[in-house]
Amino acid sequence: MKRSPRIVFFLLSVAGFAGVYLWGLTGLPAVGHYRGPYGDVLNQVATYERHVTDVVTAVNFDYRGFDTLGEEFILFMSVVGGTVLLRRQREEDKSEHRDQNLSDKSPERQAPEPSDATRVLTLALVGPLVVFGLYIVAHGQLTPGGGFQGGVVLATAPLLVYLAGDLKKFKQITSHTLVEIGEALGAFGYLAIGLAGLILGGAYLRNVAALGTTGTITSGGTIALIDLATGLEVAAGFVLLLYAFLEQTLEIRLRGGK
Amino acid sequence: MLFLQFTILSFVAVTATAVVLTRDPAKQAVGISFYGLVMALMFFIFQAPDVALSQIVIGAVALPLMILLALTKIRRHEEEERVRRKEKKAA
Amino acid sequence: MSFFPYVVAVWLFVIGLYGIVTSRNFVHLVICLAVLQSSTYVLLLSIGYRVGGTAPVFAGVRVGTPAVDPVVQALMLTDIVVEATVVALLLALALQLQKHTNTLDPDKLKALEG
Amino acid sequence: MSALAPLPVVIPLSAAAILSALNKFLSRRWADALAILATIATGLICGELLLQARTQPVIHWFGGWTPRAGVALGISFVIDPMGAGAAVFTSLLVLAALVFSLHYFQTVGTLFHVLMLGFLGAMCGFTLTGDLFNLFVFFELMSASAFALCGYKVEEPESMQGALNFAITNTVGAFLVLSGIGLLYGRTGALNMAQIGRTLGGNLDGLVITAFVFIMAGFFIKAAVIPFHFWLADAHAVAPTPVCVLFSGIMVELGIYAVLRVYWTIFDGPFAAHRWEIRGLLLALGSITAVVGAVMCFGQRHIKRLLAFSTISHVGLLTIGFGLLKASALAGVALYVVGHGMVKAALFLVAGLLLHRFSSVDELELHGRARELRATSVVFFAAALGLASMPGFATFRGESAMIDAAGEIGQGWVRAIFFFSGLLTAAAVLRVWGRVFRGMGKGEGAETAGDKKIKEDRETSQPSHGIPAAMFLPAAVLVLLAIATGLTPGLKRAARTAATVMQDRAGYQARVLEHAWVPVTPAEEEHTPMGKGVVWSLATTAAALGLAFLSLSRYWPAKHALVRPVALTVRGLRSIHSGHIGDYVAFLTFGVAAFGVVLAALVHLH
Repeated sequence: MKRSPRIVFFLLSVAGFAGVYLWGLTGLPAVGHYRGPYGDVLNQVATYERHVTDVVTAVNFDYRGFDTLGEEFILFMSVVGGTVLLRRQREEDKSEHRDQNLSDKSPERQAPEPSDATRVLTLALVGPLVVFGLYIVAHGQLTPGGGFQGGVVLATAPLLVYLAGDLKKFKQITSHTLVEIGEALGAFGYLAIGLAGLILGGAYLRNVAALGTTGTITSGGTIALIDLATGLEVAAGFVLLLYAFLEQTLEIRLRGGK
Repeated sequence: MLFLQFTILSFVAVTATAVVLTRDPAKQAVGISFYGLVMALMFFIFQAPDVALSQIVIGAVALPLMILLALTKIRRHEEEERVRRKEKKAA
Repeated sequence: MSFFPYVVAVWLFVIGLYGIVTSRNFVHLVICLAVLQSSTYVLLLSIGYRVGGTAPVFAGVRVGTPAVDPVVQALMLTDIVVEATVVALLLALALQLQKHTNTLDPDKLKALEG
Repeated sequence: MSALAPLPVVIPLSAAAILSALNKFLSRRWADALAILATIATGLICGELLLQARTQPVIHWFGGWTPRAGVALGISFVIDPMGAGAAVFTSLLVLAALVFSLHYFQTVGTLFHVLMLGFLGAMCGFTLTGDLFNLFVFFELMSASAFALCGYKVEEPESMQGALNFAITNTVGAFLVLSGIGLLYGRTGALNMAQIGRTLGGNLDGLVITAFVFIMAGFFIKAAVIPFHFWLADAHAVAPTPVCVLFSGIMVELGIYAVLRVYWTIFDGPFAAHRWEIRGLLLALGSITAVVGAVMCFGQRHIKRLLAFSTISHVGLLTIGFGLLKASALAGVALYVVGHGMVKAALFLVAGLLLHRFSSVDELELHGRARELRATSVVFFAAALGLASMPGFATFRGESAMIDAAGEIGQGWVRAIFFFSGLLTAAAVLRVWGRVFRGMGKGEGAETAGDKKIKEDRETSQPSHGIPAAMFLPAAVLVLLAIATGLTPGLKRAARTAATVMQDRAGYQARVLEHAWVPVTPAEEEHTPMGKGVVWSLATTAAALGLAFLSLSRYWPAKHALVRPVALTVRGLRSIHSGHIGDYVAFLTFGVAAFGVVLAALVHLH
């Protein structure tokens, strides 16, 4: 279709679509009047049954833990997929030799060197960021946040090193093989905790560890363990994902920015 | 429904529209980061702190970052292509 | 008035679709897809909301206090991960496309006709 | 509760995680072995589950969260014969694809295997789950692996465009499904399919209709039903061969499976008084899909794209089978999926062989070049006959079951659709066979109606003159299996039993929510006279052969005045398949809107 007929056709269709959708929505209870029962039952029982205070975490890692397992593997597969899709090809290596000549001629393509002040400041942020990330991971079952949120925060720490312009360090920190193993370990850990439940408790992902005292970071039984595995998987996964994109831009800057 | 909720929802709708109608992806990356923050605020207001935290780290940081990195590469490639064509012409 | 969040959900879906259909740049299109996805956030969020309810975190709050639905929030967490991963994959594809065709405009791609 | 139930997901995903961790240390040979072993183990466990499910569906509550007072707290796998059968078949096709790719992709280490295993785990979870949101999660896991697999050949711009079109349309579909799930959750406060079905009961209103339309449309995108089908041809044309095998052989069919599962557990109650409308709508959708797919199929010269359009046509037939809303038709759908999956997989594998051997999958370019590949020629020919539903193949059993069921409720006209679809798709494949393996007709240089060639790079590193056994055997075995399943006595009866279980909503709810022991009653042995079906099907095969030879002969009336309108229609159809994502999403929006408006109007009028 040409551009304008397409837009006209779409606008007519989308009017019908919106009509159908709105019609369906009129059948819902008014906003603010959630009627349950699923969420209400869980709000009642989760704290007693699982010794956790954050019910969302209990839902994520226990009641509906199998969903989250799937979610972890969605991330896992897309990290693998991203690595596969962004892999370097033979022609690119060839064209890089040409690039080397090119980059001398076009200085505007070199990223500006970060000043020392920026560098120090950015690097100084890395420590608190890591601590913050670990805190969020560890308190998943108690306060908002958990392995996923904390994991992403952790993944941004090596990125700060990159922003500070310390490329060598960045490459060291993101030692690819190690991060890859970490990611797989996190994903496999989740599966293994589930298997432990199957073997010891007869149901996959059954919470078979001691539940501990409500309000402490060891409470929740396997919830805390899964939380850690997720944190590892997500942190490593996002490092790899960001790295795959970075690598596409990195080489040139490495050469140009010296 | 409270005034606060009404306001944040309207703001979400307006920001989303602006993001879609911005045709330059580089500006859009900034827009989507802002949109992520607005969404996170909405999650807080609607009593969903867990989701808000996720939204901040993903929607406002990780996602725009990936977009910016992809755009950097794309720009660089466009430039290289231009230089290469110029060289070809010169030769 | 208590229907308004649903209208916003519909609007986000519609404007996202509009962006995708009219897009002339795959990166722009991917961002529109992310906007479209936020429609599902708003829908789920408003379904599970309860006026006067607290967040489903019972640290310092007595169990039994009216709270919003924790289930939709768990679903949204999954949804957010899906968003991040889909965007990552699509951007990777778009990047490679541009590398080989020097364009990101769907209007200029002709290889898959018929 | 069976401890085996989670393993069809856990085994492939574990293997994927292990392979990814050992990516740098493991040689290719070991990775192959591990992936194949994991796939075989998965298949065997699914087989065992199938045996267990024959007497009583296997239910597994994750985390041990059994329902309380009819409220499901956790996620369940509900493994009935249909679901377990689908999982077994999935494992079989993945195995074939992995064996075929032993010689493939030397460059990327083990990541290809990781993606394949993730795909397998996702598909198994998708077939076994009893939870609506969990279904969405596996849908997305399937997508995440499939997008990357589809765009695997990053050197080709077409690959990237095809994968983008695939990913974008399917992602929009996923959000439609999720919105539908949201609507149902807002109404029922439940995510378990049995519980949703029970809570909804027989109430039908705007919300239920919209949720139905959204969820159906979302899965129909995966299933490539018109007008949601556009991505399929693009994705198939560009994806690596082993991936095409899985896309066409099972992933697309799983879209239909999901629709069936959701319909019979949730929507059958509300629509009980409106079966007539649902039937009409599905039969119409299916017929259009079958006809358009067949016409487009016949007009292709890119072999993979041709096969892709034939898949669309056959999905239309499956939609018709679903739309008949009868157990015997559903049994036919199951048999047809198995037969078609095997035959289509074999055809794609042969296309992959040709690509490996001659670096091309273009029909005209390959003219006569595969003459010396005798055995491959036989396999391709046999598979083409299977596509025409010749008696002896599982496709024939499925097709005749569907047509008989249609006849019983006075919809005998669908036979014409089956005939047309079988005729054109089989003729197209036989034409390829004649041209490529027999050297009939004209080759490159012959005039082709404005057709363009899609260049496709070879997928293997070394050009070779022989054909490795690992590439040939899977295709041959699959064709033999398609015949074996077509001849095994008792299979049709088993399929009918499975179909009855799938459609038994009350039994499903009682089993899931109350732990009730509702034994499966085996279907009765039936003796339908085969005569008419056999004659029709032989006629289809003969006509397809005739049409194929005619199109290769010089009597083909390509320019005749009578053919002009047909040619114009075809050209119009082809111009819609523009490869433009904007068009695709516009049609998708149109499809959802039209589906919703028409269904609402029909229900309202009734």
